[in-house]
Amino acid sequence: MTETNVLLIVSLTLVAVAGTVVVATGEPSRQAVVLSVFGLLLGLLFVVLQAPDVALSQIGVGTAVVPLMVVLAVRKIRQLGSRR
Amino acid sequence: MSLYAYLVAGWLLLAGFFGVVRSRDLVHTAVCVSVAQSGTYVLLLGIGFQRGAGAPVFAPGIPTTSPVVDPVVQAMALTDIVVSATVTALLLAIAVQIAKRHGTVDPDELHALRG
Amino acid sequence: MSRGVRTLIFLAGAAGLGMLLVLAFLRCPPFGGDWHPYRDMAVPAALAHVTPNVVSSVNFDQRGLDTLGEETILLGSVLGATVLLRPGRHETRREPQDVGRVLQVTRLGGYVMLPLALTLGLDVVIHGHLTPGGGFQGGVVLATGLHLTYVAGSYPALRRLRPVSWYEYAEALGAGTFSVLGVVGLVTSAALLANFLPLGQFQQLFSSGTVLALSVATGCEVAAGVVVLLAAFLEQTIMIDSSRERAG
Amino acid sequence: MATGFAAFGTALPALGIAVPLVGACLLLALDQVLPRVAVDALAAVVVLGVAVLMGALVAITASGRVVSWAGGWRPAGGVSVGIVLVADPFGAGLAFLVALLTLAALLYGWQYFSHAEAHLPVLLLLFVAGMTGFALTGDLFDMFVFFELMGAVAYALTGYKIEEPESVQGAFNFGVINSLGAYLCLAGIGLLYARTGQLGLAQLGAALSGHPADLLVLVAFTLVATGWLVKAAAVPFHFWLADAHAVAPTPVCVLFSGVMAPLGVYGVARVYWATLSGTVSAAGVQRALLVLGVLTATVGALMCATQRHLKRLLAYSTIAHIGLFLLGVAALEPAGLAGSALYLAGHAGIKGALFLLVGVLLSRYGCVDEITLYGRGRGSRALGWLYVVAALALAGLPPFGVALGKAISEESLAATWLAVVFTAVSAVTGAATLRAGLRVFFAVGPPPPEHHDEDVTTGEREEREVEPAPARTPPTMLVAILLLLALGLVTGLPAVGSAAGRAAERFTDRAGYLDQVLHGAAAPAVPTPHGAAWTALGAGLGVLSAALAVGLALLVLYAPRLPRTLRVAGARTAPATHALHRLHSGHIGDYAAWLLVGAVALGVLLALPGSAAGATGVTP
Repeated sequence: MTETNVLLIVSLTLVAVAGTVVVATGEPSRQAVVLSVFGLLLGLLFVVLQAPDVALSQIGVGTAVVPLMVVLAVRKIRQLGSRR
Repeated sequence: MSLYAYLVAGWLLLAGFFGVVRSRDLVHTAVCVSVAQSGTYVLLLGIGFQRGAGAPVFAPGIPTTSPVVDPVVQAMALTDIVVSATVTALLLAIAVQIAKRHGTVDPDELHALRG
Repeated sequence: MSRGVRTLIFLAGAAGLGMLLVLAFLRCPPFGGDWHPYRDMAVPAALAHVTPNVVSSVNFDQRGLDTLGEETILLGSVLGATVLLRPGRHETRREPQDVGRVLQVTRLGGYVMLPLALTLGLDVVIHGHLTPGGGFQGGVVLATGLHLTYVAGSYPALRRLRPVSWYEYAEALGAGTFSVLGVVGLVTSAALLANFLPLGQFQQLFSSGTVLALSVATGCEVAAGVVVLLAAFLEQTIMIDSSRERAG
Repeated sequence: MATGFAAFGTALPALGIAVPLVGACLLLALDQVLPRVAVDALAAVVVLGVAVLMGALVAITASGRVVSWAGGWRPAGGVSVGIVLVADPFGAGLAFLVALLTLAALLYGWQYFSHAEAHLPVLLLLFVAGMTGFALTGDLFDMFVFFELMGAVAYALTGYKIEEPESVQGAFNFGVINSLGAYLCLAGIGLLYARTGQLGLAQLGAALSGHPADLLVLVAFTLVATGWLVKAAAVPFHFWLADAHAVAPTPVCVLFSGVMAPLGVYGVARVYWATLSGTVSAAGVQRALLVLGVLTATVGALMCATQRHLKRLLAYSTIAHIGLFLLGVAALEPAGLAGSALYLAGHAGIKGALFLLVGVLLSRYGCVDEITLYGRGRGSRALGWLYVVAALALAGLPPFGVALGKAISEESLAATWLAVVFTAVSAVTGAATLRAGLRVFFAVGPPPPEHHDEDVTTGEREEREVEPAPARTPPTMLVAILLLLALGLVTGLPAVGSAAGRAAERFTDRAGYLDQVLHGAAAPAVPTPHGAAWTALGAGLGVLSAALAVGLALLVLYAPRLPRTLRVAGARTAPATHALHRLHSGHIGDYAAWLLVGAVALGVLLALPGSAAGATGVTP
């Protein structure tokens, strides 16, 4: 029982900290990396909360697909910026 | 402890808002919107959690009478994740077009819509 | 409004909302408790329809209408993103080059992972009613797996694997199948998305009626949809030359 | 035969969602293969089909609600694991309105709207499915899902004209604010679920009843209402609306202003009556709706009066009218609700027609700026007269539906000062609309001076939606405009008024809703209430606000010829107007900050003790 508590407190804290770091990272290409880590930590929290279905989704979407889109968008915007 | 999960959820929600308010880059804004949404996943799964209960999947060998956590909030969170990913995709696509039309993605420098 | 004023307004609002939220949380049932009335109904309902993964039962059977809406959100957003990322009037397409700087190890890793990821994705899709996962999760794994070839450094190879229009058809087919299965339920059992197929034996692959069918339809739509979505972003970055685009 | 008919009836709500979805998938698969005309025709046939189905649903719901459980999970002992679709006359009527407006939008864009490789009809069909689902579902989380569906498609539609800087910025603002509102709403749904373990509106209502609302329920209602009010664009959640409505393709504007924003008001009313009436304090709800309504109506009217971008002008007038719909609901009784419903339907037709008329100008001159367009529409008198009629109808001229709805709402709020607000806001928005039309089509008054103000958006540099510019207005565009004006006229018929009255009785009958949804009880007949009809006073107030609109418009048009003292008095108000304009900065950070403040204000208004009955003369 206490073991679950420790796991819960640790994973919740990690998620809260990582979320804050994502928001505080102003530079979007670095933010994509932090976002990926945040997605992974959320996935771990969901495993602790006994939600494997949600964890699987979150890890697929939150650590791979969304950060990849962010990276691509940032790269495109950079390309546009470099010619001005 | 009993409040901690909910407080983390509320924190993420407001942190996302904070990011949107202070953002200097629309890509950053879009990502902060998704952080705000992750607060709702934590809230939902926190509400459905039960100590000592297993995942709501009855693998072979697990008796169907054993306690499981709430599957309904998990289904809601799944929908929520899809919504988050798709909204982020749309916002990023729009941000790319804004960069093309305005030559910037800094919200402080966008002046097309005033009054 | 200046940055400072904006932040002050935010802080006032956030303090207020934070307080409201805490007041509400204090009145929630205690975290981790055993009072879950919906769960107490949903679990027997899932077992009655021979679906060991209760989350899949809720998603595709008990609250299937939510998932129909969810898949439509995905369809609409993928379509919306491709519409938004279509080439502008002054933009031209250019031929992409292979990115040469990828390490051999990464490249090899990407190619080795590809079949593994595809197998895993298919497995997750078709066992969604039995084990954690389902159409959505499996679809994402499939689409991500396909993009490992991009990580492996070969965009042209990815493009050969990915004639986008086929994936658009597959996406429409998956989403259409979901809706049509829903309407068939309406015709045969007088309820939209009714579970009208044989339920089968517990823990067997072919069981749980429409849950499996809807999960596979979702998997098809999600895998194809995510591929189309990522394709739109990749096209923008790699293939579309915006240099003649005028700035606003 | 009778059972077959009943089965058909219960299938209708599901078909209203499924038919446009199947149609969209079909169109998506075929639209690269089929010729243009076939794509347009297929989309029109699907929407026409939905309109027929929803029309039938409206007819059936006149004698009671249609309840159908998706998946066949009928309730046992008052609870169920399934999702219920509940069609009552208002829900069905909104679904019907969605189909009619979409039909007009498709007709307007027939063969003309440039949508090569851009799937516009597919997006419109998905949009129809989202709005229909939101109107017909009886489940709170399902409402959220359809809310997001409407949203996702709407962001893409707003940014559709990717070549325009305004368009993409408007879409971004819309997307961020709506999503943030939706997440607050979802947090509220989560809180209600934590308390009750239910998601259906009726199940939630049953679980909550018997105890007065505590802070959890109040906060949850605040968050849910915030979500819906963001969609409705109530002040201070309204900033996105003008940005989005002014830049979306014209046919889409018809749907945005006509139904999408009003669906937010419907959401608040639905959740209140089905779930929370009798639990949360009626005085609090009334106070919140009154404050937000008056604020929304005033800010909308002031912003509308000071626009020169024609589509932005119409968008702000929509905000002003949303404020008036909220005031009608604030009476918290059937008559006010009936008034709001009629007002909403009449407004959808009239505002749609106005948007399309401006769209015709845009297609001809590539510009929607009132000052640049001065006198350029003189060649098309017929369009000019249609515009004037629509502007007067918007101001409340009988016998249009806007006037009937406005009259019924005014009479339900016994307080005189609220009737003054209604008349003033209708007159001001009508005057602004009329002023622009008289300048553009008839060159009334001296040419307005060109002046540049960086806090005002002009509409000088807009992309033509139709290439090349048509030599004359295509008949399909005219038919669409006439169809919408006819809708505005039909909603003013006395029979429609009494039907709305009965519908409102049904809508507010919470016990009946719960009994029918959860226990399959038959719906009792409802009486036709008094007050849902034309009265001499109501018609008189309508004529008054229309006359005031004409007077105000002429006053502004001939302002340079006024005596000096009057002009100085006008100039005194300029700094205040300027400050208001500066608040509408187009900055997404500002909008997000206001969203939070608005949510907190809403919560405080709901929770404060005391009654608002003194101000309204209505005792809830």
